[in-house]
Amino acid sequence: MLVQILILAIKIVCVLLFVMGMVPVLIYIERKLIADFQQRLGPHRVGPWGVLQPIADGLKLFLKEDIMPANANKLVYVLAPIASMAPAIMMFAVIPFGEPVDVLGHRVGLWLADLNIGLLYVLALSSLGVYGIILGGWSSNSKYPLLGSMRSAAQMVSYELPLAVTLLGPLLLAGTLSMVGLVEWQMSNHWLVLMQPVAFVLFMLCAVAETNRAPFDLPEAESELVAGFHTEYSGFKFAMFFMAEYAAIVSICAVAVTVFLGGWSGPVLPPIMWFLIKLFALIFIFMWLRATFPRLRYDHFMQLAWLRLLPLALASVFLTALVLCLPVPESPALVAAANAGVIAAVLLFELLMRARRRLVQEKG
Amino acid sequence: MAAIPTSHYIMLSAALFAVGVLGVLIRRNAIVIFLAIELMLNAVNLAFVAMARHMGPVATKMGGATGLVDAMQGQVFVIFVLAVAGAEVAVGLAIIVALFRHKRTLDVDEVNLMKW
Amino acid sequence: MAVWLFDAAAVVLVACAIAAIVQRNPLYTALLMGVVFAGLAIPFVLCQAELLAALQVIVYAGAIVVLFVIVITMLGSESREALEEQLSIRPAGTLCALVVGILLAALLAGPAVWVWGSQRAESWPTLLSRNTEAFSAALFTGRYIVPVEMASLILLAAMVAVVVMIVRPPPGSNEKTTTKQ
Amino acid sequence: MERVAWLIILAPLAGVLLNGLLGRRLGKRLVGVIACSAIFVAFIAAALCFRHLVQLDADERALHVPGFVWLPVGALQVSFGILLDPLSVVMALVVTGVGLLIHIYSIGYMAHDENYSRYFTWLNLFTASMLLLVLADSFLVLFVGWELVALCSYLLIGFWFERKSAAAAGNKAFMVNRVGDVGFLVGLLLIFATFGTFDYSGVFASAGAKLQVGGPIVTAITLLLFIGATGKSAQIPLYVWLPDAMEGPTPVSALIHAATMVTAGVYMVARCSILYAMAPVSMTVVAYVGAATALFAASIGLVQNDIKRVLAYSTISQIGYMFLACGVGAFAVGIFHLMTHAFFKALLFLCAGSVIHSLHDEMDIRRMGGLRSRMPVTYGTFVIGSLAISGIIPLAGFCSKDQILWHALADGNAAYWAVAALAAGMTAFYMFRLVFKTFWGESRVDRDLEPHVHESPSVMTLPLVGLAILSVIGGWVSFPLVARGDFFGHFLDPTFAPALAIIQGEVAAEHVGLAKELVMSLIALGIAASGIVLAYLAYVREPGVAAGFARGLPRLYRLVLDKYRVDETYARLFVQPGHAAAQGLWRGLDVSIIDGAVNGVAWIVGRMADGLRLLHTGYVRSYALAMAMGVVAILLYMLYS
Repeated sequence: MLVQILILAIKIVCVLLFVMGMVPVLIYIERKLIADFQQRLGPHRVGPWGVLQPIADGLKLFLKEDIMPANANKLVYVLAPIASMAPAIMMFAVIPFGEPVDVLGHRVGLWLADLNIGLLYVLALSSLGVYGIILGGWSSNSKYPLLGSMRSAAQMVSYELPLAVTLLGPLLLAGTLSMVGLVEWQMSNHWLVLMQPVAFVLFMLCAVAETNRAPFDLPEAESELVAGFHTEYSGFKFAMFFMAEYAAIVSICAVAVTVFLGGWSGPVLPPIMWFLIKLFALIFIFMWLRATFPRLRYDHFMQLAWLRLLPLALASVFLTALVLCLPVPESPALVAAANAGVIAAVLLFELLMRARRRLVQEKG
Repeated sequence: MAAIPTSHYIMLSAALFAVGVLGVLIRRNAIVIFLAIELMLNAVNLAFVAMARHMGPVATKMGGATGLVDAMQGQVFVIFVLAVAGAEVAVGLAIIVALFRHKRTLDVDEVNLMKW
Repeated sequence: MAVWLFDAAAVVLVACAIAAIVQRNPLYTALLMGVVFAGLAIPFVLCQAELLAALQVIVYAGAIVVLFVIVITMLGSESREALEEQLSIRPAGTLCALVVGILLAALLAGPAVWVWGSQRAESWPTLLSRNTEAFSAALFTGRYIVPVEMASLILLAAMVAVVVMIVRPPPGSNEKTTTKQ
Repeated sequence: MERVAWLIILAPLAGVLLNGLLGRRLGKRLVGVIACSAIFVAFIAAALCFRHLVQLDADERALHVPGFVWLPVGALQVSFGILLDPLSVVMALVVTGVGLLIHIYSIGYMAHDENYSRYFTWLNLFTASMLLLVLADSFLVLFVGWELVALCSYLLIGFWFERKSAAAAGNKAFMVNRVGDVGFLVGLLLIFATFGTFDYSGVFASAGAKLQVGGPIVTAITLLLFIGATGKSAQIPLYVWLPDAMEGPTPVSALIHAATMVTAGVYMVARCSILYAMAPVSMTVVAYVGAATALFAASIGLVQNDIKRVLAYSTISQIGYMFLACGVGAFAVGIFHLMTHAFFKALLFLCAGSVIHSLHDEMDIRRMGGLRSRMPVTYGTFVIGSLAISGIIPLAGFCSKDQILWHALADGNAAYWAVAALAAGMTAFYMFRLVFKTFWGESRVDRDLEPHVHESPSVMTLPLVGLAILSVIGGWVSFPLVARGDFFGHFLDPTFAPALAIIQGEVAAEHVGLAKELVMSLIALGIAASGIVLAYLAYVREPGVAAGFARGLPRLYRLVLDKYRVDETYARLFVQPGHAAAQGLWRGLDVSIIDGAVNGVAWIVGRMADGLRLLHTGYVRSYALAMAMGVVAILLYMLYS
């Protein structure tokens, strides 16, 4: 009993350290990457190759004066960053980092908890993420933050749906909600990304939107509303928002790895290594997107959610279910084919729409 | 884990429900009233789940799929409550917004068009 | 142990609820209610309704209260004083309401004390131990199909209604409509 | 086999759906094709069923195609199925076959009508409902078909409802049928009360056990059913609607008279042959009514001047023949005559239609004549039809009518024979009166119409030819006087064997030799021929004679010309009193008491509302409080009681 609690405590500490430690690493990587994309040098003064840059930034933020807007709503203003930080971190409770190992006679799974509704837990938390932003924007009682928070509220609630729907396909196939169960299923079968390509792509898109990352970073679109919901924030609170964003990225990518990329499964290397490799690969994609795409216009952005992603996700789920209903033993090829069908159909539809629009224009 | 007496659930549910009623009765702000109603719904949900737990095992004793369904009845109803609550909130809030735009107030006492 | 946990949670929840309905600022009310709704997941988990617990958080805390918060902030941005209600309690009405509320609580909780007071409901048999499967089995095999469809229809109708009600003549307020769904 | 049988009914219905729902968009050509092909499919299906039945042995020539349980009401389980036995299949063949030709003909006849799709929709529905009536396996389903037929006849007779007379005629047909249906319905209920089921199988099987021959119940049942039959098949006293039905488009008249509607009564009687056989009284009634109608209608037909009305009265009298046949126990012969009559009556009507078509809706034979050369095909086929209906050997009419006469005599009642023969003579006379006045002599057509007179298009003439051929050879399936020539009768035997058994049981039909039969048929032929000759003399050789006759006996002539003033009598006896009564009820009962009560209630509610309204403070929370108090009250009640 005591040992159990001890192990649990250790685990918690490790996970927290991991999340906290990821943030500066990510900041550094991102800045370097963006620099490379833009053929700059990026940070290179502080420490060797500028490795210590994020530390310096952090110190700067912590030491800065913590400004509180005059007629802000104090309580909420303080609450907001915490509210946005908490879910991102809590999400790691169900992420399995590796397969169970033996520690002094106890079999220990490398995860905090294996809820049999792990996936729903993830969704629940990601749906709570929106609070921090709304409250932050509202409490600072200023124009741009409010607009930014409204936007992001709409955005997150909108992208919540396709995000959840895309998770249904894997769910149908694996038949379990538990994260560990998902990974084990994928180890005994195939990685779900093979059978649910569409779902995976959609999931990543929604993830980008959920984390307010470029090109979907409308809540903090500098060009339009200064810095969005955290315009008024500074110092430590701002740092928390900042960390929350990165923590969210890590957690959502971890979920993607677990659900679609077979979690820790992989040859040769130790499981945890595989997990990290996949995790960083996905994070790299995030940064790549940011470096590549311009920001969307707001209405296009909403249309993308409601008129493109959601129907697509639904179609993919529907086809998956259809294939499962077929009397044949479901084969990855078949399911994948079904999904490919979705893509084909959508592309066809798009082309048709284009053609029609052109026709209309020609008509005048 | 040691099962909790159903009475606890029922009492909690009752208390929350009463609070919700109070909220509806003493507040004038439409939004708050609406939230109080949601609270009542939740109290009912809690009672549903508790009773499902209370009755469920007995039902499953009868065994079979029907037994299973009976056992889950309580929880299934919660789903419906959730669904309807979702719809209700969407419409209700829309009404409130429309009302606010129309009258610039959320005070339900000023919305008395039904007065004889 | 579980009982203690439950009772603690119960006390907190009721406290939050009461706090919520005596708030002047509707935003606080909404947030406190959000806490209550999310907190209700604890009792749900304690009686092995994990699925419902998750849904409770997703739907209520994650969607409904968010809607409330959005609306409040939105209206607040339009005119903050209209939002705040000065609690001019009309003594008679309030007294009446209090009496009714307390009576209600007593009447509802009373039976619990003497009917189910001592007896402990045994936990689920193995069949139901895997809550999600059992739940979906109950929901989608036969008896509840039609109600489910009905519910979906209701939601659809609500969606349409909201869009119709909210979209303003100049269709600039796109996000409100989309959000409400 | 089962599926095919269902096709018989479903194909026309499909046509109804197609034309009814999107007829307007399809365009005339397509609509016509759809309607005709629907009937064609039904016809093919019926033919297949027929072939199937023929191959079976006599004793198992009754397939029951179970459908679905239609009305499960407690103990009562009304199933909806098809009964395939010789009778129903023959009827189905006649309906679909003749119906098909009429459909094709309609394409040409209605070509210029703007409500083309509506017309064909109802035509299909008409056929479908008749098929339902014929193929039904229980009285209730039969009744459904029965009512549907009445409805369609109403719709089609009043097809040109913008013409007041047409609308009136439609109403008349509908209401007169209602009168008959009352009897029919009561009969059905009586059957149900007696047998506890509506299924033929149940009823007929247990008929012998549950009823005794000649008993009051069976007599009542059969008579009540027969009332319905008189309504549907236009017999005395309910024949009055049929002549007016001429307001409808001519092909519709052809359909009503030949295939679909008026034959329903005969079919129903034949279907219930067992019950009738058990009720000698009813048989006698049927025979009497049949004979009387035959003579009566024929006599009216003698003097009418509207070509279609003459045909209408001839139909009435021919149906009379059929009932006479059934009345004397020769059900097979009755059905046989039904079939042959379907052929030549459809032919005659379509010919008349073609004449009317080319004369631009001219129906009065006094303004026709000399069309022989103008429309040869129509003329030729019309003559064939007339010969057939007059019963000239060897045409179809002869085969059936001669057998009817013979059985009438064989039944031992010479009066039947005399009446029938006389009617036959009259038939021959007025038919050829039509021929001569329409096609012979010099033209009396209006000058301005004169140049437009033309032969009809082939889409109309081809059906005429087809029907003409049928009217010639159609009867040979059961040629009288020829030993073992009665294929038709043998085919129908299994259906009527039980009934015949009962009849033979009571009256020992004295057997008469072939010689006597031969003599009798010769006499009948003579009468028919003399009718024709008379017509020739009166309208070709000495055109004055007829007119002089009319002038000689003005009163009688007027009386007959006015159809014995039956309509007027009915009007005075039933219609006016009914109208008066309705007026009284409306003024007295409806306005003062019923409306008064309703308005009073409304008024009281209004006053009360005025009072209660004050409870609405408009404060939502007060309502909520009231609700909460209610909840408390309920809880208190639930806990402390």
